[in-house]
Amino acid sequence: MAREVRVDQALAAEYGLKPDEYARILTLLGRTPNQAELGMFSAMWSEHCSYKSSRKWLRRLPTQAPWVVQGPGENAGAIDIGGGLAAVFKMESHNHPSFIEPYQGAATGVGGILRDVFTMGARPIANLNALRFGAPDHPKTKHLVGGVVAGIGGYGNCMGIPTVAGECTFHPAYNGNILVNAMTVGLARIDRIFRSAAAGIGNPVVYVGSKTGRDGIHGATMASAEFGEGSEEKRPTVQVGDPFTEKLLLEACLELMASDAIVAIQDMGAAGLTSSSCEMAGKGGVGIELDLDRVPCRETAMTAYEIMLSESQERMLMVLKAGREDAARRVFEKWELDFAVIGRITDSGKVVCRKDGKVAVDLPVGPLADEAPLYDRPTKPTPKAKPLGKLPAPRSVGDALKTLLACPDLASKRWIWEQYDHLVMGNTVQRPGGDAAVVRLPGSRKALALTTDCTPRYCQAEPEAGGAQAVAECWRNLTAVGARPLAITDCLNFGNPERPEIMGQFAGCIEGMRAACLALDFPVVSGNVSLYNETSGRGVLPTPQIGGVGVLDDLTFGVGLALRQPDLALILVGETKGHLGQSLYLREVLGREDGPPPPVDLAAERRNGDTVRALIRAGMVEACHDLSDGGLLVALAEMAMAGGQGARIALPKGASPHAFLFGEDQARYLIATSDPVGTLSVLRAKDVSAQALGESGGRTLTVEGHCTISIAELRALHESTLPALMAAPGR
Amino acid sequence: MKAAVVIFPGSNREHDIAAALEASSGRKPVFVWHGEAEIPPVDLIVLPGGFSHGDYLRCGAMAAHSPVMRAVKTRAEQGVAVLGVCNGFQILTEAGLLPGALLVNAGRKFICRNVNLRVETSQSLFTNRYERDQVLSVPMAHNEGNYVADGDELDRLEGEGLVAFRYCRADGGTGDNPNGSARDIAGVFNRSKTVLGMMPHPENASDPAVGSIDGKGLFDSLAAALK
Amino acid sequence: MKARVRVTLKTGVLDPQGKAIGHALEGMGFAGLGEIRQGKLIEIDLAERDPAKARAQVEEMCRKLLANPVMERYAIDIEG
Amino acid sequence: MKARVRVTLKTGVLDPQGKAIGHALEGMGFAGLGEIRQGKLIEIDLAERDPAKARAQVEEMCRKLLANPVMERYAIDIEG
Ligand SMILES: Nc1ncnc2c1ncn2[C@@H]1O[C@H](COP(=O)(O)OP(=O)(O)O)[C@@H](O)[C@H]1O
Ligand SMILES: [Mg+2]
Repeated sequence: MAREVRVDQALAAEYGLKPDEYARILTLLGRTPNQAELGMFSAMWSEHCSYKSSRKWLRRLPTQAPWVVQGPGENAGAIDIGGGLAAVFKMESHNHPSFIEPYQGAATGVGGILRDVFTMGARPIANLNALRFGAPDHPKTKHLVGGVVAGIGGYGNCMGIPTVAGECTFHPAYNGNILVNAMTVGLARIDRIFRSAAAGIGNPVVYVGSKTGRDGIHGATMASAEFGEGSEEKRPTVQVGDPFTEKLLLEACLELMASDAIVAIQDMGAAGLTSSSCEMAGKGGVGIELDLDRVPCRETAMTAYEIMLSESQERMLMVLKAGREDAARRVFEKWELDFAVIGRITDSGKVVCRKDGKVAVDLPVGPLADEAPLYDRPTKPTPKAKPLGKLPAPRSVGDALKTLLACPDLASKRWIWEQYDHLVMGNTVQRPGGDAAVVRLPGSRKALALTTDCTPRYCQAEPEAGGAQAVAECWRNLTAVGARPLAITDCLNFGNPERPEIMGQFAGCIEGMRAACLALDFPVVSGNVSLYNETSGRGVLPTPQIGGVGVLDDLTFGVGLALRQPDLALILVGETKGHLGQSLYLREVLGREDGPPPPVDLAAERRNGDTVRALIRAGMVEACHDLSDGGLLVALAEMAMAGGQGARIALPKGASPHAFLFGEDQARYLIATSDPVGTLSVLRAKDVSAQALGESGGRTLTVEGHCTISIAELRALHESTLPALMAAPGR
Repeated sequence: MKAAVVIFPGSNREHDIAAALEASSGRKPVFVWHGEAEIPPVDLIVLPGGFSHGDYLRCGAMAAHSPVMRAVKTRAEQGVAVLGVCNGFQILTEAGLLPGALLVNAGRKFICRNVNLRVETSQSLFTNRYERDQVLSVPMAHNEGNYVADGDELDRLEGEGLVAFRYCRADGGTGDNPNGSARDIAGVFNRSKTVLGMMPHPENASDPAVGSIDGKGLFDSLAAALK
Repeated sequence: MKARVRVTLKTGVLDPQGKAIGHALEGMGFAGLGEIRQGKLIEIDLAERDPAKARAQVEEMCRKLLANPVMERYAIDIEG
Repeated sequence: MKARVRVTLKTGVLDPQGKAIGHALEGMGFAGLGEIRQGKLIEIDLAERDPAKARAQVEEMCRKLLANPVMERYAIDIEG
């Protein structure tokens, strides 16, 4: 029998509870909790589980549309994609664990998000990942990139789920706190979606999956605290992922879900058995009773506290219909997984756990699940960015282009995606490297388009514009492949919310996202908040990562960005003012990171995108690329490199080359068409500004009067940056 | 052609290959669980790609001891065609049905990309729809595809014409070996050329809507040879 | 000199490989098996002739690269 | 009893992992390094009390599963 641990304010503080929060627990209970109970409160009331700082703001996000089947609040969101099917998806962060142990941290991040999706009854069909690392030359970066990428690949590849898209950029603000956000998209029949509200007094509560060990105890609390200088020394037990067991768990769960045995199901993610049991009971308005002696354990003499707070991976909690235990057990035993009836649903409104025959936990569900403190944290708006003023034109447009294509943010991410099996399942129509991945729905002509986007430097400069831009770029990327954008998930990565500047960034980004979601009919159906992304008081760039899903009704009408034929007309869609504030040109060529981000005109975004999509649908577009980081010339170079066809363009009269070629004005696309007259007339009829710039063809990229560079040279530059970074000596 | 696809715990390309088999032969293959001791009467047994038993210890090592593998061996001895792709190839070498072994890629990384394969012979159940020296673009997706065998064994394989595919450049020349494989070997036959193991995935290059159809010839060959 | 480094997972850290090996061995009929853990073995040829110095050098390699202190520990054998 | 199995690549079989470790160590400034090879270490708890029998049992495990004779060899240590 473990010795009693003394519970007091000091222990509460160690578990991450503030003095007033601890006082509130004492009042709620009318007694001092024991260690397990305190641990459960601290986990459930952690930022990670309770969203106590963000909830007020999250309510501002639009979550509705006729096609939304399940909005935020369940393990993942779901949208109707026609034919009785739903796309089920969510994004989640695993930032802190990945910094401590990049391979396992990233791997278990993928494992966690996969469970969130298949818990809903959906078979995962694609993974995405959004990565933010510190400066490429920071001593830790190479090790972190290598480990994170291998970990994401290691898990997804073994599971047999293709990893089809993502993002990866570098900035010193992430030196001490990288971001690893993973997204999974699954498919379910709309009438077979599973949810997590427990119901049915007396129904059995069943534990399946891997055994429980002492791994990651109090991970949810760790995820809710900022790093200090010493945190690398603290080193909590690392969770190790076992994708093989998860693959079996996936198949077993889907097999059982084909019957009607399951009442409710919830994966054991952050805060393990505590959050899964309390949330299921809380949502169902029922009580739950658990016998911890029946929990399959990997280690001996685990205490109630350890069992309830363990974050061992690859586990699920289910409520079954009474009498279905044996049928369910047979399924899990076939897949060689642990299966144990560990409790039942009660009408007590309490969570009661027994250990060694004694009551070890006796807490009311309500306060744990729903009465976490809510904070209305002070916000301080980000001061308006000063205008840039006049900028020098580059000495050589060609050199500027080369610098940009080789800079780590724009360099090819092939080194990353080739480590991901992006083809397994046999439905990957557009592979990584385009604006959005396109994944066919099995046995049909339909496909989903998938992308993740965010431009943190814009969010830093002007949170509202940055939040709107992230959503708009995501929508644009889906549009660029010909898809109808339907909905998004998000992962909001910010610094310490107790600092008003950070809450100001948070609130600003949310308001921007809200405006864009409303203007583009692009609701948020799921998401995740990751706060305290700070090291020693320096926050990361505000990074509201957006993951978008769109539908392509017929594959025949999809396009990619590759220029594959000569003599196509190149048409720039959208208005070009030459905005260079916060641009990559400014940062990489002029060494400055200032000015306002490009303004986001949501009406233009909508109009331009809807028109481009209609042109694609009408078969008038051979290739299409959205314009974002790096501007027009970078986009054109990407199209040329992808298809192996060169191009020649001329600047409009009077345009200043750097602003026109490298400005990052929004709501723009570059399209290649064999029918320029028809295309321009459609665009004009829709009031979309557009101009013909030149044609495709040849082996070089030419800007008349400025530069001619061979595609081979551009490719070599673009492809070598990441491999060179990763081959550099050192760890 | 009747085919059976064996599923091990951790297999994950069984549906990919089933679709390719069906597209070429017009018949859905049957799936057989690794714990079965018997395989129904079929013309072809397929061990698909994936991570059987998590690829733990060594890829394919644990699967090679599955009950079903005794039946696979018996059938192979009787001359039934056996195809192992990727993890299936690894399992076949571990089970002793094919010579050699597959080590971690020389670059120590998982690689997923299209590779060029040179068809070394059109004289087989598996390759009769290809021309000799034809170059195919087919995806690979593996971490352990670096084929090793001792020198004598390699000489024997080459001497007896048992190398099925080699990695090559787009023009068919040597010089593009993605994983360090001995003598650029991407696939080998057993002595009677009734068993083929290969690392790349022809099943992911068999559908015009998704990538190339360069891999379809393999399934067409089988469908033609096994009526 | 030759150094042999054994890198093993700390107790409590999940070892999926070891678990799977145990499973497979049981399936093959081996009985009486307790826990099985898989680790790494790294063999290093060193120019250093002094055992104490060799050990110190390998210690440093372990700390800096060979073992991941978050989840692994190591043991060093030095041989003639 | 406890058995410790060391599985190593045969001489002549290229060891990319070992090479990469050597590379990394050199990059970190370690000098005087010869060949570095990486192998596997498998630790097995056995119910068997008789060292000779334990060894025979583990031998069989190695032959049947733990090592692949095409590319690997193994060594067994039995401990109290
Ligand atoms: N971590 C990653 N994993 C998979 N694909 C990635 C990753 N990072 C970037 N990519 C791919 O590289 C391409 C370029 O990425 P990015 O520049 O972010 O595109 P965009 O600006 O169109 O959003 C995209 O196809 C993207 O999916
Ligand atoms: Mg894009």
